[in-house]
Amino acid sequence: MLILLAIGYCASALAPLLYKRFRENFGWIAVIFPLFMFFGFLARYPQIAAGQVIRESGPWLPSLGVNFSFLLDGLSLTFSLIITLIGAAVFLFAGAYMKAYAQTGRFYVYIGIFMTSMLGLVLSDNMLLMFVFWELTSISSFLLIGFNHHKESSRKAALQALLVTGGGGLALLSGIILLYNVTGSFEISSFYDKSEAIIAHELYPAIVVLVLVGAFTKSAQFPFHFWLPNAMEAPTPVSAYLHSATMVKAGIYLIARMNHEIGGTPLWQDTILITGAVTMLFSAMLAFKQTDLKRLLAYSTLSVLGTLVMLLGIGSKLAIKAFFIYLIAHSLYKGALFLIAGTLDHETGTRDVRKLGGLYRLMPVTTLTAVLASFSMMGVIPLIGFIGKETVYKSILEVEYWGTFLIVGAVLAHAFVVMVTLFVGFKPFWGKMPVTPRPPHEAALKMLIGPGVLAVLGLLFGLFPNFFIATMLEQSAQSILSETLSLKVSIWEGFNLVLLLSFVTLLLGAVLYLVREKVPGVLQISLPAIARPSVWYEMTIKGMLSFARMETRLVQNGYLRNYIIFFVVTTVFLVSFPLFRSAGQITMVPDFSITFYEGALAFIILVSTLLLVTSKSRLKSIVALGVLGFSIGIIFVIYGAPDLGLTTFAIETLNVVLFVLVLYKLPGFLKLSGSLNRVRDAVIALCVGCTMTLTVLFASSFELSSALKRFFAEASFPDGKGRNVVNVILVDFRAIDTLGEITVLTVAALGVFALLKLRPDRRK
Amino acid sequence: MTFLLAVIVGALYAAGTYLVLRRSIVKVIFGLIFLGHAANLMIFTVGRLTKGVPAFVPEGAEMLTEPFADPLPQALILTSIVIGFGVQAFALVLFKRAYLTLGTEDLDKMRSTDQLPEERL
Amino acid sequence: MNPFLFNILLAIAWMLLVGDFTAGTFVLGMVVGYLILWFSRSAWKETKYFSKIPLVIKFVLYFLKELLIANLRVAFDIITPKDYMEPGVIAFPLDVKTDVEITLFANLVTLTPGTLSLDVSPDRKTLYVHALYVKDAVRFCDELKEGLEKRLIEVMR
Amino acid sequence: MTFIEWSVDISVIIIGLSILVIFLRLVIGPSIEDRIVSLDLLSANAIAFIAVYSIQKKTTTFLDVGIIVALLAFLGTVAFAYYLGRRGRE
Amino acid sequence: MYSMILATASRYLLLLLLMFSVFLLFRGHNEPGGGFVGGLVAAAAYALYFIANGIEAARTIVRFEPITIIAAGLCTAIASTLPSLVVGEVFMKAVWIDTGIPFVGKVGTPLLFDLGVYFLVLGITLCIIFSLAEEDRL
Amino acid sequence: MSKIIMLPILLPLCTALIMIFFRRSVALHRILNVVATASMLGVSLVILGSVLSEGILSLQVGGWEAPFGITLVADTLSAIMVVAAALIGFTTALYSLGTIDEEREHYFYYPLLQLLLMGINGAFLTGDIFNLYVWFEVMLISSFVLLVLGGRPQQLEGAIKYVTLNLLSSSVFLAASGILYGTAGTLNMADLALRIPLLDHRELLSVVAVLFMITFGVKAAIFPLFFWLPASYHTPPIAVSAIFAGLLTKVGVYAIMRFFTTIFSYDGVSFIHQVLLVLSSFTMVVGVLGAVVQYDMRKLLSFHIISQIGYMIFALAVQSPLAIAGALFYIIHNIVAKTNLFYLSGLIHRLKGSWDLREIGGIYRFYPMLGLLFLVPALGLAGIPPLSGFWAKFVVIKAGIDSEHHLLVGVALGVSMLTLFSMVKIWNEAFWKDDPRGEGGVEDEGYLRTPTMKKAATIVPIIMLGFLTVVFGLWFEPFFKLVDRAAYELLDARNYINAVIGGRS
Amino acid sequence: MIEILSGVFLLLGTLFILVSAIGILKMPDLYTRMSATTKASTLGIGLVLIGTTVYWQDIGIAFRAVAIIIFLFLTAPVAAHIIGRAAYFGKVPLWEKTKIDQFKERMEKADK
Ligand code: NA
Ligand code: NA
Repeated sequence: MLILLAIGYCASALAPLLYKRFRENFGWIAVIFPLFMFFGFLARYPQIAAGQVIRESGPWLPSLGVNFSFLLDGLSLTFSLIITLIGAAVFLFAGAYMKAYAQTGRFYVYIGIFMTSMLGLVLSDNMLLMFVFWELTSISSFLLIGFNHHKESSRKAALQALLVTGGGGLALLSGIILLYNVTGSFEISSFYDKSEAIIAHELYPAIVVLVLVGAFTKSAQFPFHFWLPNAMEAPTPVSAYLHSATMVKAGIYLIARMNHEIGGTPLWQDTILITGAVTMLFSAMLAFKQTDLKRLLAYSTLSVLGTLVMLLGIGSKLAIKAFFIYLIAHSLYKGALFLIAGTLDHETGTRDVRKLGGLYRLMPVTTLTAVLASFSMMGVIPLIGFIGKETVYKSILEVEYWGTFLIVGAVLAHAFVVMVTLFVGFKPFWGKMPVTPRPPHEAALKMLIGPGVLAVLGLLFGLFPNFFIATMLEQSAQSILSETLSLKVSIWEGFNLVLLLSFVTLLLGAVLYLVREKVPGVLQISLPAIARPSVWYEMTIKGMLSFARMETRLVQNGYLRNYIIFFVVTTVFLVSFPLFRSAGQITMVPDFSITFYEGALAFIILVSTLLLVTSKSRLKSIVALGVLGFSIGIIFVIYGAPDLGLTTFAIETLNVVLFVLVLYKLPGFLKLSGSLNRVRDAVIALCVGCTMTLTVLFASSFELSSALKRFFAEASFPDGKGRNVVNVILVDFRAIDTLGEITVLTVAALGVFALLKLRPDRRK
Repeated sequence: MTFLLAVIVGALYAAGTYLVLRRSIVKVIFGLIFLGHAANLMIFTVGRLTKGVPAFVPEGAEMLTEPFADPLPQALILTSIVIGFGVQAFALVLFKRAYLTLGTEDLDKMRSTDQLPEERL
Repeated sequence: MNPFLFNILLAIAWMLLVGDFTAGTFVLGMVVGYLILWFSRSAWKETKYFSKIPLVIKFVLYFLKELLIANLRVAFDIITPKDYMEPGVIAFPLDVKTDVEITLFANLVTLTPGTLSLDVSPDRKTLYVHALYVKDAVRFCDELKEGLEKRLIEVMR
Repeated sequence: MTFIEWSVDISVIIIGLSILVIFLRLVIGPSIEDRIVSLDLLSANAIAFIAVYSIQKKTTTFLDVGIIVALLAFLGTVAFAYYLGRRGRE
Repeated sequence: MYSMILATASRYLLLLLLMFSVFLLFRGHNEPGGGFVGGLVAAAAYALYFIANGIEAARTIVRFEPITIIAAGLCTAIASTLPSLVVGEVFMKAVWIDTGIPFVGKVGTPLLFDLGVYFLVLGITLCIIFSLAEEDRL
Repeated sequence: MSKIIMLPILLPLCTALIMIFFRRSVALHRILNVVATASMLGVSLVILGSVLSEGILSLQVGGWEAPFGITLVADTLSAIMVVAAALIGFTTALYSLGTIDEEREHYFYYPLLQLLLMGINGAFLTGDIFNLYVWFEVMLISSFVLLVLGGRPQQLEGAIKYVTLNLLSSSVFLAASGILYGTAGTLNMADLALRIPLLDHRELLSVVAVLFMITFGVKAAIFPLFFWLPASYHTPPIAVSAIFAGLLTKVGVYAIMRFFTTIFSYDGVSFIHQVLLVLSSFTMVVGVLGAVVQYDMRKLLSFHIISQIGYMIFALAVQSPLAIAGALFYIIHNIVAKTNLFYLSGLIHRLKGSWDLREIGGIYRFYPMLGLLFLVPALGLAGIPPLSGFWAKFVVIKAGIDSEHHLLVGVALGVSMLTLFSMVKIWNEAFWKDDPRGEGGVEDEGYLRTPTMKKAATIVPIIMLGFLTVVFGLWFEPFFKLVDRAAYELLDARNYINAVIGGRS
Repeated sequence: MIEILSGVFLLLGTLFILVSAIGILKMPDLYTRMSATTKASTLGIGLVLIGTTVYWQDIGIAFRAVAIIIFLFLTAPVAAHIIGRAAYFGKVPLWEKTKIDQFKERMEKADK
């Protein structure tokens, strides 16, 4: 499977080259790849259906427990088949749809990478490996949403999707790491037996929350749903593929996959149930206001995603069954409808439902496909969507306590979905035909095959549910619940409450449609900003940016003094901790014996320091500096360091020369700082001084036994051939110090040279 | 004298700190020089003081006998003095060029490289 | 001055510095001296070599005497509270001609307490001297001319 | 205490006193030239101090420092004068 | 600000100072001094000459580009580390040869190193001073 | 074999020397620079190889045994860092060929680059604290000069802050090493590692440790000591910014790593780890917040350096073997990715004539490969798998979670979101957005006219580093083993001490 | 005996140094201070160095002392001259009791 994925990535990388060759016919070439994979997976079907699980593993980062482990069971096979099948439809469709775009080659690269990564995601048996693919799908989604990158809205939507899913990804990553810490492994299959241990662990709640945040962001559950409608900025094939059929189901896949391992607790089930239900209802209601074909579909997708999550939250056998049928049904009809929406957009130049109508005469095949897919979506017998909805209702009715609420919500949500379907699947084709930006005509074959196949499959699945779904269902449920699920799927179960609910749903949907069409101004009703998570997102970003701006302006304010104050205060503050902690332990007996000339020297140093600090004349300062330097030189001489004395004198003198050469160009001192600042600086300076004085006193308060001192004294003459120990240290014992030091001098000289000679005002 | 030197070191540090906090670039240079002196003197003091006995092996002797001034801090200070000389020379010229090029000696007016784009008009 | 002689002088100076009077030191001194001379030869214009050693000694002794006297005089003035000074800036007409002579003269004047050479006029004919005790400008000039300058010219020519 | 020790001690004190006195002039100025002259004189006194100190500590190694001080103090003074000259010209 | 007295004196002092700098260099291994101080004093000599006679005169008398002197010094210093490698010893291990010549005595790579330092310090100081002095003229 | 470890110091020095001698021949400089950095890369790989096969290498310079002479030591950490330095040196050498103007080349650009590398290598290899100070100074002064080379007003202004704050930190370094000698009586790192646990005067050692933390903190640009970095890093030519961004701060991090594992690892300095933890979170946050509001690409990237230093420091402060390994890999990854991003921003500037993201755009449309080349380091930096940054982030986060620093992990994750945000900002503005000045632009032609060789010299380093980012990501195992080994060496100083001092201890 | 001689030289020298120090404090203007004191201290240092030489009785020390004296005698007057000149041109005021200033007269004449 690793090889398969590698081929996938390579093939994606080759897309632009091939595209250049084939141009018009590239769609036909491109479809080979997903179809090949589809049939490849299909070939495994008997094996999986027989209850086998295919596992492959190879090392990647054994030290960290990350392996190329893949797992093909019912669940992953179902997803793989959906991914590759819809992939094939989309690839073909895009061949025609993307003709008008400039960068179709790149489009295929991204979408190829996406498909491969999505496959990797559902096939991974290693959590971290899965996470890698997870992030890759986010990135390819980002690149695809922003495909129309000249539009600011596209760029914004891409960023939004990336941030929301990326943020969730980080939560997921943390969850994965916690899971590792609990189980000692990243291998999903190894969690299987550790379920109880995980649930009992104190980190369990954190794991659940983190994993679910990851899943919810990816699958656009409330309150993270807002990125998905905005993602409709992407070209329609992308919306059909990533943002309806596959990628958004990754989160659901994750929940399903982890259901046995970390699920089953009230925390897990209730969180999923409530989030799913809220998403289902809330986003369906939001669809009411939409006029854009794709946004209408997007909100209905959200609702369906919510339903799917809710079903997992119910977690009963029936719910899992409903989950599966609904998942497949949705992938088929929504993929088809999205592509049809794309066709309409492509042929008429608009996606506004208010401007579409009466197209059935010009686009008969499209109309037929649309009707078929729409019936499935509305849940009309005998399509798969009908079975899906029936099972959903049935499973909800089983729920205790919450059941009534949930069923009302579900019916309401589905009514909105029906309304959406009426707008997308019927309104454009019937009725009056308004003038559209482009004169419409029937779509190209490439654009018809994909949706057509999906729609027809929806019908076939509905007619022969057991042939297509049942076995798969059992194996998949095995993966989710680890129980066998022998429930027959049947299309007709007689007149019962569920059927009644279905009728109610359809009726309500029609009412909603009519209300929107006939009641003027109903579209103007809007939610308060505070109730819209997308506004939260905007506010977070804006707030973050203005906080960042304020903070940066405050901290990186350009005043060198403030930087230095930060530096100095931090130093003093941190140093004073150990210093004062040690205050009790100091047994300091400083040498207070001070001779007259030492006192005089100290006096001179202190006074000239004061002179320099208060000086208003530059030359006076230099004189004071000279006195200071010479005094320090004398101190060196007094305390047995004639070499230091020599060097100090020489350098002080040359410093004076340099100062003199530089200084007459510099301005006289101006009194720039205010007196308050000066007081503050003086206080800081005094703190520094006191700290350093204390440190020196403390550090010199005890005997120092240095083996180095003894060694140098002994080795200097016999081994170093010199009586001046300091010099021997400099040119022999520690000669490499000196080597570095002369390098510093060299560079300094080169620097001065370059500074003075290479100047912009002297450029030719 | 250790006490006195400790006070001197503290005073030099204080003066150096005070000076580098000025707005005039010339004063900042002085401050840096002060801090250099302070650090050197600090190493010297902390390396323990020995009065009047430099580390020279006397004629005729093979090695030094205690007491003698520890030569290692001296070598370190020497290195740091010389490095300091080079670096200070460079800094001095840099500050001069900055003053001449930017036309101000007021550090508070040298903020353009830090400012956020909105502020710079 | 003959460069060779100067080289020897430098070598001797080297021995003085080293404090070691052996042939080896001398040779090394010659080498060092030669290198230094070679290194700076363009600064070195040919000048006359002086050979009047007795005169030099006499001159040095004279100068030391003057130095001591002047020192004591100024010292007295400093220690006592009363000021005896009558300072002034005098234009002294120079008889010495060459750079070296003028420099030497001016320096000796400065070395003598109570007098300070301020500047040499651009035409090199006048030395401006600040002096502590100027009762009379003309007499001051004469004393200096007859004393220090005359002896210096003797030595130098 | 021998005479030489006594005289060395006295000398050190006298030199120290002188240095303080000269330093006083350096502090009060008033002209920058006054300060420069004081600095020059201070370094000269430093030489004397080093010489006496070498007797006190019975080490000869310090005298080389004296030579350096003598030579370099001069350079310093000349540099200051150079500055004053340029300042006048600018 | 040309002073004839200073100019004349500086020529003599130049020689004396250079002499003294070499003295410091050679005595450095046994007495106070060494390459650094030596180089600094030599540089001081030229600095004095420059102040007294102007930058052109000083450039003439130095004869070499300061940067060449730097390079030469650095080269010498690095060269002094090479014998250790030739002999097959550790990097920068001192190699000594007893010349037998009085006063010169033992010659070793540390002395060569010191010589390199001397030239380097000289070159660097000159480079800085000359660049600064030439700045306003250009 | 251990003799080879002086070459990373000697080689650049000799190269610089030759360049200074023949300073008028710029062509020679260019060739030498590339050849020298390439051979340095070779040498450093050999060193790494021998460290891996023979264990820690140490060299007593001048033949004076430790702790009396100065030791050069190459343990795994040092060897890795030297390789990284050589790599960045080499790529920058190439990149400079394409981007540096001839005037700068005439004024010692290449020798300065060599000496900068010499300082960096010296800092990585030395086993002596004062010697480390010296190499820091070599590195610093070279960086000063490279920073101001060209003398433009912005450069000078930035340099004033850079120079002043770094000199202050040097002064602290000096004082700290002085006190350390005054306390412990030795400067050799191995000797210190041996003695410090036995010493009295613990509090004094803590003072020393704080001072070292401060000085290295300035070099590493941690909060609140980083201000010099955003003030200056964007002012020099981009090749210089790139090598600074890649290497300089990492030397500081290296030093912190070395100090607070090998040398100061007794419990008396545990409060420093606490301090570092707190500071690291501020560093991460303040850095990234600074970045998100910038529009100048170089400034944006500069602030990111700080933020990522925060990550490294965080990992260091956690101190577990995994954390140290993570920090180390983070350093390596960051060196590669960050340098590459600077190269890329330089290329973008070449193409579009501006650093300001608001003024440019449309690159993606015409240069898709450039887009790809940008995405690799940018997404790598943001920690997107399977690029290098992901593993770096993953290991650090994992170490943080393992040691139960949950709050800090949260901060780190939030910061990584903002990193992604700002990387996408560059992408959106420079690549996706249309050029606000219309199609093409004058600058494009300017770029098109540059000779192919120069273009190649600009692109090749970008490809090389991008390739590495991918390789680190896809083939992380050997690199993880490497940093893991380094981490274990660091946390158990016995090997280090043995290699330096030998049996005498 | 030698030690006593040396001590005398030292004391004498330091006395001169003290005098010059007092001089520089006491004298009324820069020029009088300079002409009065710089040399006084030269002599003082000379004496101290002679004292030192006498004490050590070592040829090396002697010549070093001589070297210092020579250097001082060479440099001190030049230094004084150069400062005095700078001061004069820099308009450092003369003491009000200064009787004559021929320099100024000449310069004014030249200006006309
Ligand atoms: Na200094
Ligand atoms: Na020395």
